Amino acid sequence: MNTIILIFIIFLGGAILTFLAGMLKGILKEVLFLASVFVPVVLFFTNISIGQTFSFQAAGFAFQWGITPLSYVFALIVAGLGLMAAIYAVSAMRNKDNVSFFYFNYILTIMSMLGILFSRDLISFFIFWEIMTWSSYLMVVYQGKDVQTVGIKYFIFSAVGAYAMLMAIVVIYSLTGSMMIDSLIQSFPGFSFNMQLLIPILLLIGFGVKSALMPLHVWAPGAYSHAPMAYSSVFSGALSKMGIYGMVIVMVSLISHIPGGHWFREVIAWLGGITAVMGTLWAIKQDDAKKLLAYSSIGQLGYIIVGVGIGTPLAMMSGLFLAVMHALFKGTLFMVVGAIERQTGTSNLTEVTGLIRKMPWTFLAALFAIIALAGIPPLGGFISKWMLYESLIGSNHYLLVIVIFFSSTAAFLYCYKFLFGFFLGQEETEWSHVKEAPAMMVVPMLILAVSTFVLGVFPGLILNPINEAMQTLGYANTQGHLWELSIIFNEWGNQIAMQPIVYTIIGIFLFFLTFLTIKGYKETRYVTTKDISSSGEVPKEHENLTFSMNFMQPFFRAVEPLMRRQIDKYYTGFANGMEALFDFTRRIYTGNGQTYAMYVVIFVVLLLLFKNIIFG
Amino acid sequence: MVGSPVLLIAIPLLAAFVIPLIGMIWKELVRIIPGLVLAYMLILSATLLYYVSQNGIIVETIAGWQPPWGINLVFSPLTGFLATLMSALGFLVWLFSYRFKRNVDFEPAKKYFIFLMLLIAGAIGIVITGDIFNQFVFIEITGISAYALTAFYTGRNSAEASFKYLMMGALASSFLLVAIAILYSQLGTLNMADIASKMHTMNPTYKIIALIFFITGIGIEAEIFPLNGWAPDAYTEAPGPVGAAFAGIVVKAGVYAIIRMIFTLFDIPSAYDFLIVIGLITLIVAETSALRQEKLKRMLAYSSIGQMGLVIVAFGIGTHEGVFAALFLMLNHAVIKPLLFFSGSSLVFNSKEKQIAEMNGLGKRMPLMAAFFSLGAFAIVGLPPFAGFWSKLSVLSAAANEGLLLIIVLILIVSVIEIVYYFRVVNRIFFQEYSREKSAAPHRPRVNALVAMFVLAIAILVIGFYPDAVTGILHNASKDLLNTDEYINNVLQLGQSLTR
Amino acid sequence: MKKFLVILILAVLGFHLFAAFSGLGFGVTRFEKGVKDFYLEKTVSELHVANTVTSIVVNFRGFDTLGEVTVLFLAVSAMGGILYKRRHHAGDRSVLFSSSSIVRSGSKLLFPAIILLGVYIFIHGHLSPGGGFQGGAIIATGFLLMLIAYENFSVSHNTLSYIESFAGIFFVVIGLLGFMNGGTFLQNFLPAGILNNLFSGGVIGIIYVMVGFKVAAELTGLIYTILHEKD
Amino acid sequence: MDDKLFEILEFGVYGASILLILIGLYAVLTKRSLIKIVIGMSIIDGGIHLLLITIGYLKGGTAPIFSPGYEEAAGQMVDPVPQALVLTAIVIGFGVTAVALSLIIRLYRHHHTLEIDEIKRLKW
Repeated sequence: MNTIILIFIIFLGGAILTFLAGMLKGILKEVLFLASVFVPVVLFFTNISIGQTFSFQAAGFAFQWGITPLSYVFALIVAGLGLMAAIYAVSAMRNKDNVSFFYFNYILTIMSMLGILFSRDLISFFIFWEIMTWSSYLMVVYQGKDVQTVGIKYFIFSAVGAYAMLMAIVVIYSLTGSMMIDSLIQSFPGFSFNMQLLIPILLLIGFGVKSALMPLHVWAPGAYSHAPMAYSSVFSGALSKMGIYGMVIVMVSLISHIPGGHWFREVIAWLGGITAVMGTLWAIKQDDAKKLLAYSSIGQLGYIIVGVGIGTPLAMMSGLFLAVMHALFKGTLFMVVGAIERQTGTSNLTEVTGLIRKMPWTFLAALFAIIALAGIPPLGGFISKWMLYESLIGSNHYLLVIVIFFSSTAAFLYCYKFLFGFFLGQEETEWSHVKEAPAMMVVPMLILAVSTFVLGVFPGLILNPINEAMQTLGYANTQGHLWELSIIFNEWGNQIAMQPIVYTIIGIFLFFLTFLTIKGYKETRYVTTKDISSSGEVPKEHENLTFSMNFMQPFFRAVEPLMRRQIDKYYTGFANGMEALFDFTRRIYTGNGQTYAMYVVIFVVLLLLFKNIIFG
Repeated sequence: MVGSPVLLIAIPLLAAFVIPLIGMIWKELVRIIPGLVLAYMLILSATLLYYVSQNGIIVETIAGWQPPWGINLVFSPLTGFLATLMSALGFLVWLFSYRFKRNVDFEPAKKYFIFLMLLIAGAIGIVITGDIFNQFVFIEITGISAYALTAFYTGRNSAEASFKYLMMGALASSFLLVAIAILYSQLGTLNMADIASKMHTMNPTYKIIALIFFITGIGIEAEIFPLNGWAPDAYTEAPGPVGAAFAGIVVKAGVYAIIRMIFTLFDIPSAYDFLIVIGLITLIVAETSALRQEKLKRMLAYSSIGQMGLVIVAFGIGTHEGVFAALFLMLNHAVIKPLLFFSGSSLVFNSKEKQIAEMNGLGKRMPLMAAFFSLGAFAIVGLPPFAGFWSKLSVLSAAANEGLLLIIVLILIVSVIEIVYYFRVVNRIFFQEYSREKSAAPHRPRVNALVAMFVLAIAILVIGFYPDAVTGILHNASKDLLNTDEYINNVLQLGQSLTR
Repeated sequence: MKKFLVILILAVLGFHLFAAFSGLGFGVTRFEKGVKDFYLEKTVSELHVANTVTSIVVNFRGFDTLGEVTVLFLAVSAMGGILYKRRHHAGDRSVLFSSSSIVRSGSKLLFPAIILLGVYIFIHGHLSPGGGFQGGAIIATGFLLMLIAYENFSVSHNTLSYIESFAGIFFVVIGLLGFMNGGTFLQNFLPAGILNNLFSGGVIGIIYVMVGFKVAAELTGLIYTILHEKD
Repeated sequence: MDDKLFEILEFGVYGASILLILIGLYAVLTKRSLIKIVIGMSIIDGGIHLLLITIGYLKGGTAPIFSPGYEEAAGQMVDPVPQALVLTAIVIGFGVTAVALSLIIRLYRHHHTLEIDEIKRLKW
């Protein structure tokens, strides 16, 4: 049997079997769950080669599945993160209700994401897209909190995006007579200008929703923070990348063929820039770690979109690299929050403090991820951000550089807040019972954290597949001179010169870490958080006086004008207005039979009066 | 040959007359016989459909007079498809409602099954007859059984709903008679094929006036916008399975009648545009009205009206793809909406008011019913990989092929509204807390009801995963509808002669 | 205000209807060769039925009549179903008429005559104006008269439903017999006889008699149901 | 029959039947009593039946019944088809009226009123 179809059959059958096994006691469902994620992923890595395709016909449409170099990069994210988060989930979701339902949706999500990447035709792309949407929706509402607001909001936005995409698909079908992505790319330059504009806009609405592009992002904070954390890591790490994947195809293969379409790229890049700034600012303001990470995800996706939007070779490369890195570190961070929430029962930064000694391994994973997120060398985040700045400067987007730089600096604030709030600071007696998370949760986190480090030191591991992907997209081959694209490599030295620098940085870092730790141990003086009598005020019992409260007050006073307008309010207002309007329209049905009879007579009379216009 | 199309009508009528007698012998037979009859109709129509797809249209004459003179039944791929669909659905409705309410007395129960059987027989009659006055008679049979079924429960406002339905139905039959009078006065014939072949000789003014009265008369049955005031009330107050039968069977017959008029009988091209406009208005008004409903069945009723609007839009596109999409929508709607009605009425079975708010947390108490309901909800809003997706896709691509982008936008916006109200209910069922005071008490549906729902659910999945299972039949049917000349020739020259 | 609006709308409707129908002409032939000419010819030459309306109702368009009978059956059943109440004492009238002795004796006298007239009309349905529906309705008026005149006059509900069902079954079975003998439903499989004889027209006469019985039983049952309706 | 009279008759018959339809519709649309509405529906039916019969009329035509010795008289007979249709339509109209009346009885049982404005519990 064809391996491609086998993978999907295993996924689907595994999902159903796991769901059914949920009715039994015992660990059968866990075993089935891991198997039905693990087996297809292994099959994917061993038996699938780029270019292998599988075609069939259904409902009068031609279907084709196969993997391209570009989708291979994203498939790496999905398969890797999916596998890690699956292992994590087994432990994290233990003793929860309806675990088999969680597993079912988890497998379907992984399947649909791989399906999106495998699709070479728009119909199966859309089908998998929608499966991904509803399975992730079921995860968002899984915990039953704010279902009617957050869940519905997520689904409405997804539906609007998906329907925009569906409209583009049917329009494409009517224009080309084919559903193949390749034939779309080939015949796109021949379309009329209106269509050339309409199709990318519609597609970008669809992809923009999933990748939380600025005016379409309002679903994201709620959805990311309401899903179980084991899922959120996939949600933010991999699922949002599906939007990026689609966006890459649209930006490179379609928009570059629009005559005079470069401003289109500018718009997208600027939207990405605004997304990055606003996401970061809102992230700083959050006290709940889940929300913080959710907004941070929006911001990071903004960077990626800037890279993809600018579209120069270096920018594209930085965007794709950041996409991979973001999957790794954001996946880790969501897992960390999940572990802390599981052990302490809350994810509020102002409540939990001083876990460094209780959960050292978790701290280590968080540390790596935060460093990567903040873009500090030697971890992967640094390289990608550097490349982004360089590409922006290289393509004369100075204003955008300032925006990105601002947001990137501001990101330090929430990184600090996250790390400090949870792990550092005073140890409260309230949290003295907290233990390290189970090994099955810690190991995936650490693996991901270490891989951010590995990719930071050896970026070639991931830059090579990205390079191949970019070649198929039509960028020039770097011919092995990959390293020369960025001055970080070619000015400061080549690969050989780079690594000593990295090692030096690591060495300095480790030195200071040891130094500070040892010094810190010596001079520690234990006081309670309430011990602030020196400032002259005696706090009351119920006042939360953790340092994380009103953490960045002065900063917010500075940026307040930026944050005053929330687009969410406009959406809510619009939705309420529409509901009121619709509530009014249903009053047509007055309940009086005579009125209905009157409608009939009026209908006839109108038709008779205007018969020549209507039927003439 | 296992039989002929006329048995689809004759057998249920015979059974309807026999049942009161047999009920005096053994009461249980009153419930069983309609099921047997419906099963027989299903087998008969399915075999005939197969026969027709192999050998061409069957034209059955009645009383030995050839088509322009006698009444004839036409069993073509289109009518056969609809008849098969209706009898299959009828059988499932019977299966579900077999002992639906155990506390109902014998006398009403007996009548319930007679009415149900005649409702389905009447709807099939509307579809397979080839004579406009005969169609009128069948519309009345369907109508009166529908009024009676709507008023089945004595404890509620069902009489009010039924009376409104009846008022509209009476107006509908009056308008139909006017239209028939005009047509007959001009052409001197009542046979559809004969009318179609002579239509070009008719004065255009009269043609249009006749069409207007036809559209109004049948539009009431087909739930076109300003004429559908009865529909939400009737769906709400009728028993759950009857709501399913209305949505799945009666409306389909009404839509078929309109479509037959416009596609075959009248040669007025602008009527297609009219269909699109009126269908869109129906779709939008119904779906927006459904958004804020408090009662489950009323919401389903509006949703069903909206779906019919979409079907009419798809027919109005008028191309082969459009007709195909419309038939596909009809099929999917006939499979999905009954599932929603069945599982929904099981969910709120023990509630008095049947409010949506009473469904909170029922997912944990009645997991299977809740799963069926959400499967139906997922399918009807057109999420892949369920049945509704393919029909929505084909509607949109049919519209896109004709360049009707505005229609696509409107349909998609309405789909979003549809998603909102269906998902609100699904959310309530699964993700909100069950409260003993406010939620409906759980109810264990009987095995026969479960079987009926299982069949529908499997149909949804099969169509969703393997749409080619049905597309062949649908393509044949849409070819059949569009080929007017062949219809006329077949009927007037007796088509495929019956070998018996 | 509302009435004005209604009158206005109806005036427009009436204008259009009138314009349409007066344009049609009155008492003229409008079409070249309609089905009616065929009916008028065949009813004499093949069916040997004098009353063309009957031959159309029962034979040419017999299927309509089957539907019509079903509608009537449905209406009566629906009435029973809609007005059904659990505690239903047979024999309790909701309306009590106090009728004078003139009415009583008169109706006693008239009742057989009315029944006879009804029977005559439906038996001769294929020869003269009238038929099953008309005859049945006349018989039902006879029963109505008796129900009005006598408070304790009652009809057995079971008998009525037997008649109703058997007549209906007979109709369909005749149709099916035609289906088996002649090849089409409701086909005339009996010899046509001689025009203007009582025994002519094959199954037409038989079916109309059945319709007569059925209509009589149904209308009587209907009156009976309403009379016994109580709050 | 002279032509003048015939013309008057033409307008009279069509006018009368259409007037009946309009009167019936007026009752259905404005009268508040359910019984009157049902009466209105019957009046509409009556008007339409009259209309149908009128359409079948042939100037100077006879009833479509063949008497002995007049077997060839088909040419002077009025159209029998509308008459057959009206026969069916009357019965159907009767059935609908019967159901409507029984529904009114049920409604009266529940609401103790016949005003249609007061019987609108199902709305929106």
